Amino acid sequence: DSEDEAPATTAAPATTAAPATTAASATTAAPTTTMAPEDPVSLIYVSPNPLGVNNFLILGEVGTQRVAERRGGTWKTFESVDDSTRRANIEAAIDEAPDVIVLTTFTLVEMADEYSKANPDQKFIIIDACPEEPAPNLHCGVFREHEGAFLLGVMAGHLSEAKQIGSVVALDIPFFKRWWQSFAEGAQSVDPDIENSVVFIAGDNPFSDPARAKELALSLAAQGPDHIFAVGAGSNGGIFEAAAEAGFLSYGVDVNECPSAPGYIIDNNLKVVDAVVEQLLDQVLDGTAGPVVSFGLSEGGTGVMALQPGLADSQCVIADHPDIVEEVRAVAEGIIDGSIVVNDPLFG
Amino acid sequence: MTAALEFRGVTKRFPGVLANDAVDMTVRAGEIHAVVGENGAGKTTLMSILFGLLPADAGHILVNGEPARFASALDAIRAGLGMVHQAFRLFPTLTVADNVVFREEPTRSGLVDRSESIRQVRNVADRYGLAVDPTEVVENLPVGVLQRVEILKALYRDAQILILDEPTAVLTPQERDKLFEVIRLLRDSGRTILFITHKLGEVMALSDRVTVLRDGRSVAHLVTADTSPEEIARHMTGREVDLDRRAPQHSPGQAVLAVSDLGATGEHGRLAVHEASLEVRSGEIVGIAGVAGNGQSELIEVIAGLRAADSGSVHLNGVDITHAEVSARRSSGMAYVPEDRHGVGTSHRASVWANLLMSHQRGPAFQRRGWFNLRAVRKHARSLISAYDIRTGPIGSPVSTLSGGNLQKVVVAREISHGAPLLIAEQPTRGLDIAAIEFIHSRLIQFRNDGGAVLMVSAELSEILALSTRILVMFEGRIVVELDPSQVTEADVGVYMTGAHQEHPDG
Amino acid sequence: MFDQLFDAALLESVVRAMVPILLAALGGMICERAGVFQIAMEGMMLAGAFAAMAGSYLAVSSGLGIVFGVTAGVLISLMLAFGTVSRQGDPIVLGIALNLMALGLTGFLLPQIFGVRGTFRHERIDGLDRLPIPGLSEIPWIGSVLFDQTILGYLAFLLVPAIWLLLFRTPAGLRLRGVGERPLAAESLGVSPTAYKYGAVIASGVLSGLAGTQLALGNLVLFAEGMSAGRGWVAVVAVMLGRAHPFAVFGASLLFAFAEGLGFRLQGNGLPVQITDALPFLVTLIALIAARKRFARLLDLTTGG
Amino acid sequence: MAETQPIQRSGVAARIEAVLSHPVVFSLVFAFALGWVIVYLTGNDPGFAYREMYDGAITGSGLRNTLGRAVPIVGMALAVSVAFRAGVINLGGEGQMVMGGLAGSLVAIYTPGPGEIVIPLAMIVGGLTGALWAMLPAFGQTRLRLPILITSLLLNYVARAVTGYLVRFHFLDDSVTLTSTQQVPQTARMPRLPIFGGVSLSLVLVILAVVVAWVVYRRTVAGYETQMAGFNGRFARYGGIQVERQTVGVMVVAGAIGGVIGTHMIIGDAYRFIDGELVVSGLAWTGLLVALLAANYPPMILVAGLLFSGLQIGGLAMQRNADVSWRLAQVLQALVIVAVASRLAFDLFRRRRRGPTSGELESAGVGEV
Ligand SMILES: Nc1ncnc2c1ncn2[C@@H]1O[C@H](COP(=O)(O)OP(=O)(O)OP(=O)(O)O)[C@@H](O)[C@H]1O
Ligand SMILES: Nc1ncnc2c1ncn2[C@@H]1O[C@H](COP(=O)(O)OP(=O)(O)OP(=O)(O)O)[C@@H](O)[C@H]1O
Ligand SMILES: [Mg+2]
Ligand SMILES: [Mg+2]
Repeated sequence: DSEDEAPATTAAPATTAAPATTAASATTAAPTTTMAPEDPVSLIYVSPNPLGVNNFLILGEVGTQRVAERRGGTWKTFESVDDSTRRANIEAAIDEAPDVIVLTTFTLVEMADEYSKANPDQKFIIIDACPEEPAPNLHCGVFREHEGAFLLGVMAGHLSEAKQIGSVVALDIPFFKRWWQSFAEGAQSVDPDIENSVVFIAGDNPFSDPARAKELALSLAAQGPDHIFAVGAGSNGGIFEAAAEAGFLSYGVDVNECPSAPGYIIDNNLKVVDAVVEQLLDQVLDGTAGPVVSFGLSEGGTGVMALQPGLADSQCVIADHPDIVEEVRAVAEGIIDGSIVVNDPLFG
Repeated sequence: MTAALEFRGVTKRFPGVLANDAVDMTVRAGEIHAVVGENGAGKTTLMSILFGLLPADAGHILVNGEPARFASALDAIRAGLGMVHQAFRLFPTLTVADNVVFREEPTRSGLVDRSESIRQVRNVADRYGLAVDPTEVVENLPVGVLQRVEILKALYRDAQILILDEPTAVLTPQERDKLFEVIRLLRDSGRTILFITHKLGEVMALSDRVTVLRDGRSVAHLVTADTSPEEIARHMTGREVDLDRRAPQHSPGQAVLAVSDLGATGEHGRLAVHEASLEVRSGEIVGIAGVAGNGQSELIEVIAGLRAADSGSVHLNGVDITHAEVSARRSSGMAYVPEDRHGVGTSHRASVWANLLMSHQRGPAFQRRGWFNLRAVRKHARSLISAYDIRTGPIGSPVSTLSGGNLQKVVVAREISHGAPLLIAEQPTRGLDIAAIEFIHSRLIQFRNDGGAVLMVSAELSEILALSTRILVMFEGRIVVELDPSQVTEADVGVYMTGAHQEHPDG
Repeated sequence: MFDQLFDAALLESVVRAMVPILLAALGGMICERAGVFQIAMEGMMLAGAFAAMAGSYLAVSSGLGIVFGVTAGVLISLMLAFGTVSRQGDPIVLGIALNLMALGLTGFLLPQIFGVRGTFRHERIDGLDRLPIPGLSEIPWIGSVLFDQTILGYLAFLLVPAIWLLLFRTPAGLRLRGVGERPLAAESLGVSPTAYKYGAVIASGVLSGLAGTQLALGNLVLFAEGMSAGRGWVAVVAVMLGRAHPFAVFGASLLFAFAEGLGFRLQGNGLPVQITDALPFLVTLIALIAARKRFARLLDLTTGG
Repeated sequence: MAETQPIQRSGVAARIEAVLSHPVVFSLVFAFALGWVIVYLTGNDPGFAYREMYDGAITGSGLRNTLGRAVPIVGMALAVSVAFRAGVINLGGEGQMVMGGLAGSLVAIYTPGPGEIVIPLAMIVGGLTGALWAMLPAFGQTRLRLPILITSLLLNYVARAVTGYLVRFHFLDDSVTLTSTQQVPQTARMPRLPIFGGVSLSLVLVILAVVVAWVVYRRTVAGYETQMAGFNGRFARYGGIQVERQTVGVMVVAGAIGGVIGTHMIIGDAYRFIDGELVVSGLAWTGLLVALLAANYPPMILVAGLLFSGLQIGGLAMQRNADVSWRLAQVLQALVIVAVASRLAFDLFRRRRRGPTSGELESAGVGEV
């Protein structure tokens, strides 16, 4: 599915689609084995922002598209820019009455709640967040991003020589604490004396202002941290450029971003959105979905490259540190079996 | 003698106006040739065509016998023409030297050679007795000097044919005489002078021959020595004109305006008005004379509330209005015809009625609690239009379609119709033609006769002498003397205007 | 805490932030001197950034990127020149509209040409190389701050004295200033205000195009929608604050960039982002108040009074 | 000021020519034609794209969304035009909207009581806050001689920071993942009307505001005085109009409208004040373009506001169904203004220059007074 968009899109989604799917299919073998052609489906994917600002949003489209193609149906993507265009797009989607409307990110959660209750016959999926009492026709897929971030923190805890780490984060919103706070907790689980700092990109377009992100990262690095977590979605490019220039090490999000600055990115906090969307869609279409499905390390919905089979080709720095990979694997198993509890900064 | 310039059938049409209608005119080499005509007769248009600033629709111009069609001012300059425009065309923040050498700069290795420009400008100035310091910044210079800079510009480019568009409008009699000397000197050095004016006295004093334009047509070609002011005026207007009138005087009453020890700052923080004191009583016209830039405008602006007073006081009908808002001044009885009718006195984008309403808009006749009585507003506009014979289209059309004289009538009508005890009239007839001047003068006199007090500022000494009950002369921000118009001549006033009295304390 | 605040890295960041602002502001200044009120730098910069990226991507050459960036800036400047100079349109209205047009057009072309929305990065996009000057760039502090720039960075610095010389010492500069001050006077001496105003606006198109190029190929190697992010407006303020004098405009650009860099630094020291974000704008406002005496021309232009 | 047609032509041709001679009509045609070329050059079918845009704006939920989005666009256009008309270049609509929006929504969230009281109270507080915020640049101009054009723009960034700070550190709803206030309670939400599938009551209010503006402009001393000041400030000052005070006055009104619109955006649309959300839509800028297109003429503000709203909503449909980016709508809007401001006119293409007043953007208001 990646050939047709070859030179146009960034390399990232195309290269990471493969390991991401493998990660997911490893744990969710059951639903994806039903390969027999089913009834043609119609799907509409509504994103709250232009897809290009965020790999996460692209993966949502990839998952939707995959289901439609596999089941021989149609799919559309409606990209929004602001509150009223989000409404307009969701309403237009409802007008078309597809089998399922897929909504992504916390930005749309309240509209998901509102429109699912107003249109009980229309099935919805919301990825990334869930209203308190979802309607029966709304199915949520949420992630435990803090688990992956914690693992990255463990890596930083071992690798940081300055004993100072930091994060460059798109926005000062509670949601992103799951990245930067859990990252710090992971590092401090290795060495409680590690200092942490965080800066926010903010500005006119926090998710796609690489220039600001780069300056912030350089500024942060000049103050001591030698490991910096890039939680800026479309702004991350600037942070990786800064890493290459200033010589600090960084961590990416959502997909394997290592190829965009080989040697300067240690690992990534993966969110296997495409596989999760695919899995949830299949469940909804088959009528087997529950109201909320949470995806974390144990479900393969989040993770780090260090745990992926494709690690060797990932161009991630962590591949050069097999000892730490072992360490991370052990922590991951602890998290999965419950012997290690990672706080959820959002609700913890 | 060959003709230096020949106009043959030059025609120029603007939307709705035939500005030049097959104009013929011949200017001989080495003569001073006057071009006269009323406002809008087409003088400036004709000169603009000659100078390459406007294309002609038809006809052609010969320069020294050769057909010449200039696409730009540059072509004209290269052909030996020089023009001093009605409104000066100088760069205020540049030095005299930079103004003069502009576009013909002496350079050294690609950069402007400043010392060389100063040297060359000084040379030319000395040769024709034009006293100017090339290093001065233009915005600091008085008007008389600016004119010399304009002439220098033409001479620096070695102009053989010099066009002067209303050059004396802003000069004192003494400065005017000095200019005339320069012009004669230039003629004697073999140059041809084309001289545009409204003032018949100047035509008689200076020119060798005259061309009269009326409504865009050249209606008369006269030899100055063989004609009279009356004849020229008759050609200009197409009717008989009485040129010599003095308003009968009237006995003044109570003081309406009292200004004492007023001080004010002008542009660039310069002290513009010093300890000025004056009084205007009902039933009199007080005329203020002075060379432009000696504080008259600032004095009026302070009285009108458009500039802050630094010291002293202004009383109107006994009320202290020194620091009052404009609206408060107006409601205590002040009307004001400003100098700049285009920029201050009217709004060209607004309609005729909106212009006629300004400063009346809060009057009880036109509004109640902020809501207009539109019928009353329109009626007021129509009555002023007919009373002042304002030539205009519908009252909703923008005033940008009015001619200069009609525009001034709008301002005067609006201000007089206040029935305010005090009328300030600044340059009430500048640039207007004889008919319009006559009309406005008669209105001012009638206003005075009805018991109004008028404070008038004018650069036109004849106007000051003709209308004033008393004359005040301003020099360098001070009121230096009060004169009785029946006792003095224009030349006497001019002496005070140049500050010459300071050497003769007895006046 | 403050020992970590000022160091060479901060100054490097300040200079990086300053270069695009300075380039655009120098263009705006030339326009101001020629009597054209120029507030379209934001749009010209954005279009320049997009075109530079596109050119560099298509040709895999940063040199062609520069050419494309400049061309885009010039195309928009031609629209501005036509509207304001030839058609005597309102420069404020045109400036605002052209800024929004550039925002829309780059946002439109990005998905239509490159198939992505938001941000486009690709290894084919050839960035502008840093050109450290041997020897000089090794000097502690100023070496890395001043002598390790892209070609456009050096150009920006050199243009400050060069434009000063051009404006105040050459015949062309004299004529340009004359045109700006009294177009009629210039015209009557055979200097075409139209030509000079076009020249000035096109020059600002070139410079803003370069500013955008520096953003997309110098400071970063990518294009993001709306990536000019208000820098063109900052350039407008810099022209005003510097009263259209090259060295003062340089100072104003530096001030803003410094406040921004300092803001990033203070955020790392724990100040909330909401406060550090407002810092450059607050500093600019304070500088405007401090230098408020003579903005008369702009005030006249914008109040009709 | 109608042009006289020199030659009588056949009825239809003459009629088309007459319509095209109107500068606004011509500019619209010009912009759409250029848009057609752009779409064509990027490999799409312009006819299909435009049809989708048209359908999307007025069919199905599109009509309601067009009407809904027109509320802030028309409102912000009115706010801009109140100031522009008086010669005050207020680019601070965004800041005024955001400040008012936060204040209004906080009232709606935290004031107990019935909607009949809370909603008007929220609007009033929102309006007052916007007005206060607008007074900063106004006094900056009248007291310190700092152009409003610049200060109001810079203050937009400050307003974002201030509201962001307040929400983040004082009014954060920590049950959601965004930097956001609590939700506006059901009772304090702007009611919807049972027409066009449920448009907000605010639409009626905004139309009312436009009508009020029109009447004030035409019938009152204030309307006259503001327009005179906009035409020629020196003339107004000379005529006794207190231009400084008036500058503050129109900024207060503009800011108040902006604040009310900001409040509507929260209590009538988003139901939460989310940091940055009011800004991303660029509604204040769209409103500005509308005011320019309408030359500050209120009925035209309504028409142009609906047109631009329709362009944006329709643009979205075009993007959904024709795969042509909705940004085209933004390009079209800007192109119309560029064309109007450049006085592009039909005559230009017949190589005959018009008089200087024809097609003049600002002059559309002249006939009014
Ligand atoms: N650019 C123009 N567009 C339209 N009409 C014009 C233009 N310039 C001049 N006119 C008109 O052409 C006519 C001639 O104007 P011109 O300025 O040549 O007269 P003038 O004799 O110089 O008058 P004045 O004594 O007032 O200087 C006037 O009716 C004027 O209204
Ligand atoms: N650019 C122009 N376009 C159209 N009409 C013009 C233009 N310039 C001048 N006019 C016309 O010129 C006439 C006024 O000019 P006129 O020369 O009579 O005024 P004036 O009294 O000489 O003014 P001033 O005192 O400023 O010289 C009006 O009819 C006006 O319509
Ligand atoms: Mg004239
Ligand atoms: Mg004339």
